Amino acid sequence: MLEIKNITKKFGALTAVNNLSFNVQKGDVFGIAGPNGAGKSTLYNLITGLYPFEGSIRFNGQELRGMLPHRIAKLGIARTFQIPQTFPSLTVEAGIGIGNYFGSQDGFDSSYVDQILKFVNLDKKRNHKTGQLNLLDKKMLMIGAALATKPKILMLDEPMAGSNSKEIISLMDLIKRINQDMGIAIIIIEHFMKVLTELTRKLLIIQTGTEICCGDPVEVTSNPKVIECYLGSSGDGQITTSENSNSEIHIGEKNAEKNLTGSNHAGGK
Amino acid sequence: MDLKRNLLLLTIIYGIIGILPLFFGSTQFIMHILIICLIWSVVASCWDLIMGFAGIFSFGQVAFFVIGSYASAIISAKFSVPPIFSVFLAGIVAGALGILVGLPCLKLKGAYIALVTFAVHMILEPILKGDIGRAIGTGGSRGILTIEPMNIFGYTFSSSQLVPYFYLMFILAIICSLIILMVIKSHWGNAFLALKDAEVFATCLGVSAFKYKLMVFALTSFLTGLIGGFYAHYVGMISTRMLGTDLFVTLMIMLVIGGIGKFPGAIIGSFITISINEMLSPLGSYRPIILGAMVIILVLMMPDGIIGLIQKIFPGRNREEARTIS
Amino acid sequence: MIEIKNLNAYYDDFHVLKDISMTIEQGQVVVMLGPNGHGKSTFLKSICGLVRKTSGLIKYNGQSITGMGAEKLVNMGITYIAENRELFPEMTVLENLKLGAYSKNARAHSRQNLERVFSLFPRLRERTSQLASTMSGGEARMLAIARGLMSNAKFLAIDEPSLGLQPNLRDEVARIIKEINRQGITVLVVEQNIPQITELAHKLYVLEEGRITFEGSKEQALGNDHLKEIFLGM
Amino acid sequence: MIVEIIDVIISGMINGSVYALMAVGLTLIYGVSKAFNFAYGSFYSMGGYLAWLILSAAFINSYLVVFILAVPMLLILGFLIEKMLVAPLRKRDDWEIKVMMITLGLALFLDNSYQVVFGARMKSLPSILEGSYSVGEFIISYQDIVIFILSIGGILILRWFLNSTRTGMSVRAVAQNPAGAQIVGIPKEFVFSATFAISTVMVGVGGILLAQKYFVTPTGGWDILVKSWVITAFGGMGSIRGSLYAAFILGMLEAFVGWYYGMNWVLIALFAVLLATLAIRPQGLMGKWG
Repeated sequence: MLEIKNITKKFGALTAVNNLSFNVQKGDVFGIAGPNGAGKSTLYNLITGLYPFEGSIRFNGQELRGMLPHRIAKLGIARTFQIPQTFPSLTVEAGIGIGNYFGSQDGFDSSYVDQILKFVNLDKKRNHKTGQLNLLDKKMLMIGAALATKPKILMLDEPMAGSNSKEIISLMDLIKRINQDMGIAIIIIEHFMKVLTELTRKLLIIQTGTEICCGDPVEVTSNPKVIECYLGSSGDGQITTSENSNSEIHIGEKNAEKNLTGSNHAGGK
Repeated sequence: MDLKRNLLLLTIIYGIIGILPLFFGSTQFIMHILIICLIWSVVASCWDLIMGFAGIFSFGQVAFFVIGSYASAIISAKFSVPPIFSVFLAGIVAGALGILVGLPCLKLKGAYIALVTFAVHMILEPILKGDIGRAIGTGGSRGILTIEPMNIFGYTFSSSQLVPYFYLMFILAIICSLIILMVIKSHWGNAFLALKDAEVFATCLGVSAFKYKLMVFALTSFLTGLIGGFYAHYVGMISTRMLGTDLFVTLMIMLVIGGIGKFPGAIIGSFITISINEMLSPLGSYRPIILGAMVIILVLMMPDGIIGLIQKIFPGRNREEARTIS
Repeated sequence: MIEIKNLNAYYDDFHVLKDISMTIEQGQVVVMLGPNGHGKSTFLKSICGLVRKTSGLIKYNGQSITGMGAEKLVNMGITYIAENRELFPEMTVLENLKLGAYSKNARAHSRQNLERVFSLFPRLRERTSQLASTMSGGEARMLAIARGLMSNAKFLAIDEPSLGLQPNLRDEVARIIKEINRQGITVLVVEQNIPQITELAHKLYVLEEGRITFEGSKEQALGNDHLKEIFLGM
Repeated sequence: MIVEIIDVIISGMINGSVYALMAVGLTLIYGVSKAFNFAYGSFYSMGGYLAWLILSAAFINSYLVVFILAVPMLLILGFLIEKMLVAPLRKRDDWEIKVMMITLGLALFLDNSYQVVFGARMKSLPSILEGSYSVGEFIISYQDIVIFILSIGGILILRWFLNSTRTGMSVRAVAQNPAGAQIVGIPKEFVFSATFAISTVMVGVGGILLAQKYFVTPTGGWDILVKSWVITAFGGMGSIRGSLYAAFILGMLEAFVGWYYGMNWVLIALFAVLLATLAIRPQGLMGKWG
């Protein structure tokens, strides 16, 4: 369904994504992992049309390169963000309505919005402003808005970050239901290896934008190269959740991409 | 605020305005001020829509007003189009120019948009006064001194009987307010807020920033131009003096008083501002000084305007919800 | 040296830190572990005067510093080193270091601190006129630590110093922290379980969901099943 | 013809140098604090009026005294205005638009105060240095030379200040990375106020310099605000080097358009060039997004 071929993205001297290729089939759950700054979120930004890139991304045979983000969304690719993005000025219902009205090919359907509200367990908070939600609800809202676009692929960016073990279990359950009940293919960036090994059928490990290895999750996690990239040579053979990352709260920093380049602000030279 | 509360507020506002002629109908001076209030309330509301809701720092609102007034005056005179149609055509001219100005702005951000739109304002005067302007009939620096008064189905509105003029403008203002309210409360309105809150996420949900920003440019300049046209026929003469900073800042005070992004605050703001302005007029050259000082004090002391104040005094449902959650 | 009692911190409406209490003795290396997004950075920033909404008590050498801004705290010797470096991209290495010594207290010692920094990071000496934006991730991290040292700090709060670094550079970071500590600077490091740095700790804390869930020595930590569960793959 | 063209070039250079001084001031505040100052032009007029006031005092007729008195006055005034009007707004989410509004109010207040205090009639200032230098047909006044030298000197002083002084470096630090600046202990609020004050001085000095050539009027600042703004946007808002280039390019453009087509076309030409540039490079000549 989604064919990614030799895509490369450079920010100045830094190569954030280096010649990556992979395919995601219908109904797949595809995992992506790698240390912080490996280019995982950048990869998402390329697929969703936020940055130009070299190479080719095809979705059901259609080339996405050069297409604007809202068009890609309408084709059926939805995503979430590492740092929960919500619309503080809107209610929960309106936020999900945005996804349905603007993203769905079938047009707006308020009963579908209701269905999604129930699905992400927010129907009791439908009239709340999103600024008042807790972290988990914000994530749920983000997933809900993405689902409201009736996607064929849902791309999740570290959905577990900042969650406790109970929340992780319920999020995993939700992801399974999205995949199995709704028939939506899933790409997931995650650091918790257990989440990846349990959910995914295929796992891609990248470091500094380059593929380290790709394949069956259990095999991948026992690959010595992967262990090295996570733990260093002194590793004891077990993958830990070592690295990471950005959903920690920053003062005045929102853009995860900025961390990649290190040079954050417009300068007055 | 939800739609019902907004509609209620609009009904109250227009209800009060609508009965004012019963008391002041015979006082020409007051009727004139009321008509002017209505005119500016629409322009200020349009500005609020584009700046407060859509988050586009457009500073070309007065320019579109002036464009509309010149367009209608010229069209009605040159092609002998009845004013009621020329006003509409003026709206279309202004709307088309709005799209033209909006196009480069879509790629720009914040202060750059402010500059490009303000540029329209700044170059309008030399264009209208210069050779190009004279060629299309702006009358150069003299302005246009004789503009046909409004007439509908043979009935001519006259400047000696202002009550019919008032109600014409009254209906026009209600229509414009409803259009603006419809936009704000529609999915479009939500999309504007969404784009302001989290642009990237909104575009990834399928919202095309391009399309909706352009639409808001077109709509606000259309309505502003239309009202500008009405103004031209109402006062009967126009000149580039409208482009001075005085009017521009007065319009801004309406927003400051009403509250930015707090429609229908702009309507209340315009009535208050025009009244204050009239009350200050005996002070002569001290008047603009006081207006300037007022802006400063109001921005500092009452940053959310009248509506913000009302919301503070009468917290609505949203507030209660906030409390129950925390 | 630092005493924290019932520290709470908020970000917008979000309650990030909940009733944290901790004591850090002079000359220690204290390591705080915790999963991503559970408030570790906020904790460091709260101590260093970079978070506005806090409540509770923070004492530094017996003096209350609650609510003081970073300008004052840096001058008193409390310095934060950011996880994402926060360098000045269009300035040279030397200018970045000079700005590290911005506070009054640091200016007086800037010359010897510069020497100290160069002896710790010989590579920076060779690159004094390079722009910070052109440095690699590892070099930029070193520069960030070096800039922090320029403030003549007595207490350094280092936020995930080995984030995004290659394994050999992590060893280097650990070596430098050890050396800094040997020179008499108290260090509080936040990490997500990097063995090299955990190794240095005099005392370990674990922060989960804004609360401290473990406090003790390395040895105690190794024997704790809960910790194993969180950090060694759930 | 040739003499005329050289004259136009010189006048472009002279105006360009003063524009550079003023545009750099505007870009500096924007680069550091992202605040846009609508009252910038009113500070230009203030420079002119201050000079007129000082020079019309019976016992003073030296521009040296004007600068000695006016510069600190403008500095203090700029600092206070930032502290009292802009700083309190910065805590709000919508501070950008609120700052535009409050400075617009300030502009209205100041312009009309000038009108009340000094009258609507324009004031003329004596030339800073009489006489001229001539080679054949070609004449350049000493006044122009002094204006050019002083403007360039002002820019060089700013350059020295930003690169070599502690406060100057902290200004650059805040512009490049506010969070980083806070971490090293730079008092951001002070830097914002100081930058505002410096920019007030720069535009005020520009006002003193140009007042000799173009008179002082209560609303004369608007033209300057718009030109400085166009220059900074053209050069890239926040980029000092961009503003310098842009000032000379646009100063020259203005001189030629004014000479060939008449002054009425100057603004139109400036905006046309600006729009064309922004269409290709939305961030201006050298600007970055941010």
